[in-house]
Amino acid sequence: MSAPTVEAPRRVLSWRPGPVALAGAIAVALVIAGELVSPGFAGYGQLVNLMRVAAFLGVIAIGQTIVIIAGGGGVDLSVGKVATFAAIIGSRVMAGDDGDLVPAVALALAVAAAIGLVNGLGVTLLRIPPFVMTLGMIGVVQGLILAYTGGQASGRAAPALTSLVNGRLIFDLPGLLFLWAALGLLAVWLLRRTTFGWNLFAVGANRTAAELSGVRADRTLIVAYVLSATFAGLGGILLLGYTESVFLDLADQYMLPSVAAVVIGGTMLAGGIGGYAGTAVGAIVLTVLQGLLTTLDIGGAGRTVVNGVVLLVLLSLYGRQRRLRS
Amino acid sequence: MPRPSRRWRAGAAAGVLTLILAACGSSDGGSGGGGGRPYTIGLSNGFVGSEWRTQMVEGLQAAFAEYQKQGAVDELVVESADTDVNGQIQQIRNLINRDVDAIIVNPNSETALDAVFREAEQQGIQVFAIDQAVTSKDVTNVVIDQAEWARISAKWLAGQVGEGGDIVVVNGIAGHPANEMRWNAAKQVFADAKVNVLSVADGNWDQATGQQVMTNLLATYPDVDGVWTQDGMAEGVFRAVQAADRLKQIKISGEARVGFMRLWNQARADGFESIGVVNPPGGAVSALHMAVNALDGKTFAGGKINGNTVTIPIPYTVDQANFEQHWGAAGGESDAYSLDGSLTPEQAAEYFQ
Amino acid sequence: MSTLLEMTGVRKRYGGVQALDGADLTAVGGEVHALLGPNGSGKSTLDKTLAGTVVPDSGEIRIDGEAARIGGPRDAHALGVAAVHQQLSIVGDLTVTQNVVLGLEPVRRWGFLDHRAARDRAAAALERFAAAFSGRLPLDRPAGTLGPGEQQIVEVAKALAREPRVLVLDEATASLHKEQVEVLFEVVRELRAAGVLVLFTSHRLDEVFALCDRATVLRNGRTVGTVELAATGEDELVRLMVGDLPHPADLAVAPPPAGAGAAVLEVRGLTTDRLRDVSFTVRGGEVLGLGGLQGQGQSELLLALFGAARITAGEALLDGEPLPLTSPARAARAGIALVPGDRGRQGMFASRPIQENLSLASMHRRALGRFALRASSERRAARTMVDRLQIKLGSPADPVSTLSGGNQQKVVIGKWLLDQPRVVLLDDPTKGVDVGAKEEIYAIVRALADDGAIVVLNSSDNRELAELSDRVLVLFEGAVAEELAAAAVTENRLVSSALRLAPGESL
Amino acid sequence: MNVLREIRLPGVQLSGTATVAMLVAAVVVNSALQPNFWSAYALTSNFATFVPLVAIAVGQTIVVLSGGIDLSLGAQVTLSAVAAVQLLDGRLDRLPLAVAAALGVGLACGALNGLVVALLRLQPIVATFATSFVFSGLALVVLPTPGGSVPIEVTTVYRDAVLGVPVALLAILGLALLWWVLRRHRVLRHVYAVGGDPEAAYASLVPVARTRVLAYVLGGLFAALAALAVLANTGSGDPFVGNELTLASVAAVVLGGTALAGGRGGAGGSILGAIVLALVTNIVFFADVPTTYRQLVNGAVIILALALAGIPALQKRRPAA
Repeated sequence: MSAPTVEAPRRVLSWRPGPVALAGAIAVALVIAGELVSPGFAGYGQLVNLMRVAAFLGVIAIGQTIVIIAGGGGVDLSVGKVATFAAIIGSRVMAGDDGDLVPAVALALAVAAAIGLVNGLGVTLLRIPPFVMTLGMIGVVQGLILAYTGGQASGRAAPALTSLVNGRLIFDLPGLLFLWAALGLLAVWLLRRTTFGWNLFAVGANRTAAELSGVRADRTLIVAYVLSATFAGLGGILLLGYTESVFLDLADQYMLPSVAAVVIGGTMLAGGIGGYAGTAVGAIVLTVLQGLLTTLDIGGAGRTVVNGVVLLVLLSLYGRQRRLRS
Repeated sequence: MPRPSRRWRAGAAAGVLTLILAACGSSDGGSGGGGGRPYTIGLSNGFVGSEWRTQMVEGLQAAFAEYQKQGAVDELVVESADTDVNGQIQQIRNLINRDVDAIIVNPNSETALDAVFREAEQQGIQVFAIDQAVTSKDVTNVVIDQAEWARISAKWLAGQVGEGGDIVVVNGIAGHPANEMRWNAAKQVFADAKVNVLSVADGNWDQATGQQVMTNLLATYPDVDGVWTQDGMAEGVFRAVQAADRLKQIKISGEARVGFMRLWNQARADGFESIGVVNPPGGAVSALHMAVNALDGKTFAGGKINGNTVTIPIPYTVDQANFEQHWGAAGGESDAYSLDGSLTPEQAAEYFQ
Repeated sequence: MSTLLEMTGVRKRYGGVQALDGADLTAVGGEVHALLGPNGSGKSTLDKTLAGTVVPDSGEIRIDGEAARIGGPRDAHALGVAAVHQQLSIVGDLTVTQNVVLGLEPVRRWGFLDHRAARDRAAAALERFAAAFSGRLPLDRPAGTLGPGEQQIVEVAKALAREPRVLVLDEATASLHKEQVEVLFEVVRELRAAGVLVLFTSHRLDEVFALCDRATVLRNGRTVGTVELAATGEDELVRLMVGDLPHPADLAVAPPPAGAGAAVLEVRGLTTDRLRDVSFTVRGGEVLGLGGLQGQGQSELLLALFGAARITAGEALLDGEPLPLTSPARAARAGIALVPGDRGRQGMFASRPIQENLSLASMHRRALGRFALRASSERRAARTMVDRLQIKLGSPADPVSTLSGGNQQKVVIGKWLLDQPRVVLLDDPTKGVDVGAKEEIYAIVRALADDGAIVVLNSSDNRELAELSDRVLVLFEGAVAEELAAAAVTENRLVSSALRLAPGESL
Repeated sequence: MNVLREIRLPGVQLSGTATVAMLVAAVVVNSALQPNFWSAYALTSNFATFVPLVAIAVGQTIVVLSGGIDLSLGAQVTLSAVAAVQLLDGRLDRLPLAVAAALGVGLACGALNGLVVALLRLQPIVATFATSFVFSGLALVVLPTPGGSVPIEVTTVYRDAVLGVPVALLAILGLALLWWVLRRHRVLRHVYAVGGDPEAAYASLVPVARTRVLAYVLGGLFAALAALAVLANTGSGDPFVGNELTLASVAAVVLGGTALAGGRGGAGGSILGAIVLALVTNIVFFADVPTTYRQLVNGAVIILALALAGIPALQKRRPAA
């Protein structure tokens, strides 16, 4: 009788950087490149500023990470519009008054969550592909925005919100960064230390096996879309604190960058692999890249091309699919 | 589902459509305008993601109501949605199909609507382009002089920073015609005044982007003397400069919107100065006056029209001297409100013979 | 006759599993050569290396004495190899004709398809199997709408349309009716007469003896011998396949359970689209085996009990209480556990850590408010299972895909043990598991029953059924054909039920 | 049938009947609301507007059928259009040159996408999002500001009718014909196979990577055709002209009954889907829906159409306890 082929799993001897470390290294490299091209780019103040700009993308991409981890072609294209809508609602309800801050944020997040619920129901019960469901939702939310505002956003951020976001706390860091850190920790905790998070990874890694392990996959997916919209809404509120006043397409441009941040951070679009730490670094990478491109005086056209090429390079580092042949 | 039957259905649908079309093809085309009073006016607006546009539409509706009372017009058909050039072509075609007499259009492209404008012209419909001039000869442009608009604030800024001063620029969208027109004019002003333009970045006419871009620029060029920006982004630029605590050192060309003026008002105590050149949403109203006159059969007076472009004056400029007065009048409006101005019907009539 | 195909020292490793560990095979043209071995012995992997869908780590393949490099299906095709794998290469949305000519479509100028030639070719390929189809040849139907047997025939016809010199048939009869099998055999005999080498893999020994000339036997990825079937007895062949394991008769079979006081699972008239009126009763402490040829509804029965199949009639009662058969989640909450048959697709989360795989089914029990997990208690729970099941691993944080097949299966089982289920449904739990791990899994199953759980076990391995079961239900076409009581459960009895008797004959 | 099918995730797919029914409904409602819907001008102008979206939807269909998605198609339209218009410079005799340039640009863009997705194996959604930056940036390089002109003959012919049939409708029929021809080519057969089951296709000797590349190249080809339609429709160049067509093309593909998972569907449905999308915009206009609610109605209609497709999936679910 031959010896059993059981053996201890091979330990990986050669250390290969994980996606988070790699993305972090890229961010550092970009900062160094920026400093070389235009001195001052790597200054403390500027780094803080870049982080602050990255925070909005970072918060909106929390939800995107959750939805993408859930797999099944999961993606939420409506995050930008939902963020805009939340900011518009928040701004109108708080109307520059600290007293109305809490109800305003609560209402804005509730509306965002409701939009996420509709996305989730469409994706699970009606089996509409997430890409199209959330794409259609963009139009609906834009319509809701116009119907709600009549085309004229009103109100203003409450001073408390503005000082929370912009106010300098320790080390001259704006409050926004502490909020982002807190939300990021919340996201990491949610993904790694809750039954929801583990169910989410299970559904994303193998939906059939998840169902056969007693996971309620549909429910998990619906919650994922609700969370996605809620974090998007939160991102919109923070952006409101930053800009103080809103306008009708405030956060729209975060739609595809949020997906890119997730992918650059090493989360697979196929689902089941990834995490928020990578996304956060991905958001920083994208923001530093934008900052670098802004300071490079190469004109709008050149900037756009360089942006695309660098994105491709970043994606090819970790965003690759498996081979057909084994 | 077996494939042949699906193909059959698709083929059948296409076939039926073709048949119907062939049958109806011989009937006469849309009648278009040409009738007398009351007139039907169409508005085509291809972008709604901005309050400026909303103000434009609402202002037009209010002015239209006045004409309605006089019995000069009967219906205002509004096509206003976020769309691209192709969508705006469809908007205008829909308006043509509604038999309007004149179309007021805020065009999404300087050139790409030429063909559909010709269609309108062939149907006897008069077209007036506002906000952004178009190249088509079938259209009457009723616009402010964007170059002049840019020059006013550029000259102010050049005066503030002085010869040899260093500035950065936050522009709108590269390649956008209004952006190019404004920037080319401003660039000339700065060159003539020997002001150094250190860097030009795009803020997409978006307040948040403008704020982020300015933040990045400040990191690289912390010692600039001034920043020139276009409308829609001044608030963001201001906040970026404020966050860097350099309001006292850096001069900002502003805008005539309540949001920016509120910031300006707050900073005035610290000696902050700025300028806001009005880019009036009321251009649509001016165009409406022109349209009614034109539909009445009048023609433009000599010297009032250059080619096919009627330049309406920039209503006014908010500066340090008259700030109190304008702030007092507009301060109660929402942040997104743009200071406005339009020709009166009487002023508009003077453009005609 | 000269050697047509020679494979020597073929090795292939998937992650932690050494699927092939120096396999050899020599065969000549004009023979039907059986490739035999227990589950997980590497037969399919060897077939795939020949077809180019798996590239071996090392080893040599010679065809007509010439070294052949098979880097992909196109290379295999150029060498005259065509294969029918267990996993069909049928694209369900294409028609039968389109599938038969897929990849080698007849074209006219500039690559435009020649529909008539394609149809003719497909018709010619299927014509030989005409008797296997009910009614006309379904040339224009989407292949996905055919029954499994007909799809299988289309797959074989597709391989034949490639006019191979070497034809690989891997479990090509698994989903065929008796008549269809006869048709296929007739075609294979014609091919043999025409000098084609047919490599035939099947679990049905009667088919092997009826069709094949020689057989090469694999065990644990290694060739243990090649025999002339005409000169080999069945017992001898079985011994070659399973090795010198202790004979089941030598093993003490667990005594029938006490019964009184233990939990009772009662299934009454359970019917789905694959099950017909299945009824039985099992008690705690008892292992109920499901036997018969594979694919007769055993897996469906387990899935149905777990709420993963649509029940059209019937019910199941646990201690007199009706079980919710509507969703796996509800079934799990009611104390039922399923170790599914297809570990990779249904049982585990290959990319996720071992820790999560183990925790998943039971973590809500340990979580605060069923929500917040404590790392320490999850780690402790996983540790318990790792120790109890002797799972050999590096770190619980490694992806489960780094484990060997047997340890992966232990993780899948351990996931449920942590949930302390009252009913454990096991679907072929030792498929693709090496011998040592197999014994360990047997011990786990026995321990479960000893602790009073109800165990329902489906296995494609009759020795396993004989060794573990107190009773065996032999299923045929979704219905219970025979119930073998404890005393009658021997491998021989099972083999005669499942292997020797042709489908359709009464037992 | 595998029992587990029921708990696997099927891709929603509208049936051909549903698409045709939507088209009929849209036409009926539109002609009821728009008195002169059937007039020659309305028909020609409507069809003239449809062509660009129809063309890009056909291209998107091919990419989706192969199991991918191309978010850069709109940018490809823009780049092809500006390249062609720069060469045209208002001169009719340069038309063949410009058409060749547009097609060349489209094919090159498609080839780049194919390379990135099939050979580098990047995930199509983000990879084509990245290449869209490259293409739209290049468009700005080619044509920094709107300009260039298309010979008046081209725009006139485009909005003319031959024997009462609008030229634009003929263009749509031409696109349908082109699709019909492609369907009869080996490459499209392989596209279906690769999108339906890449592993089975690979085992069946289909050159999977090459087929994927070709699918993107064909997508680029149709983007170039869309660019030509845009030029004929607009009469000039604009460096932003095609960008918003991308997402609409995906919606048209799904409305047309092609599964986003790949392998199932066809461009015939997408053509109808594109027309339905455009007609919905018209309906909302002629129904006098207040401006502020139009986009809401528009988005809701699309989601409702997809939801209707999903209702069979809802019914097929296991009955509740």
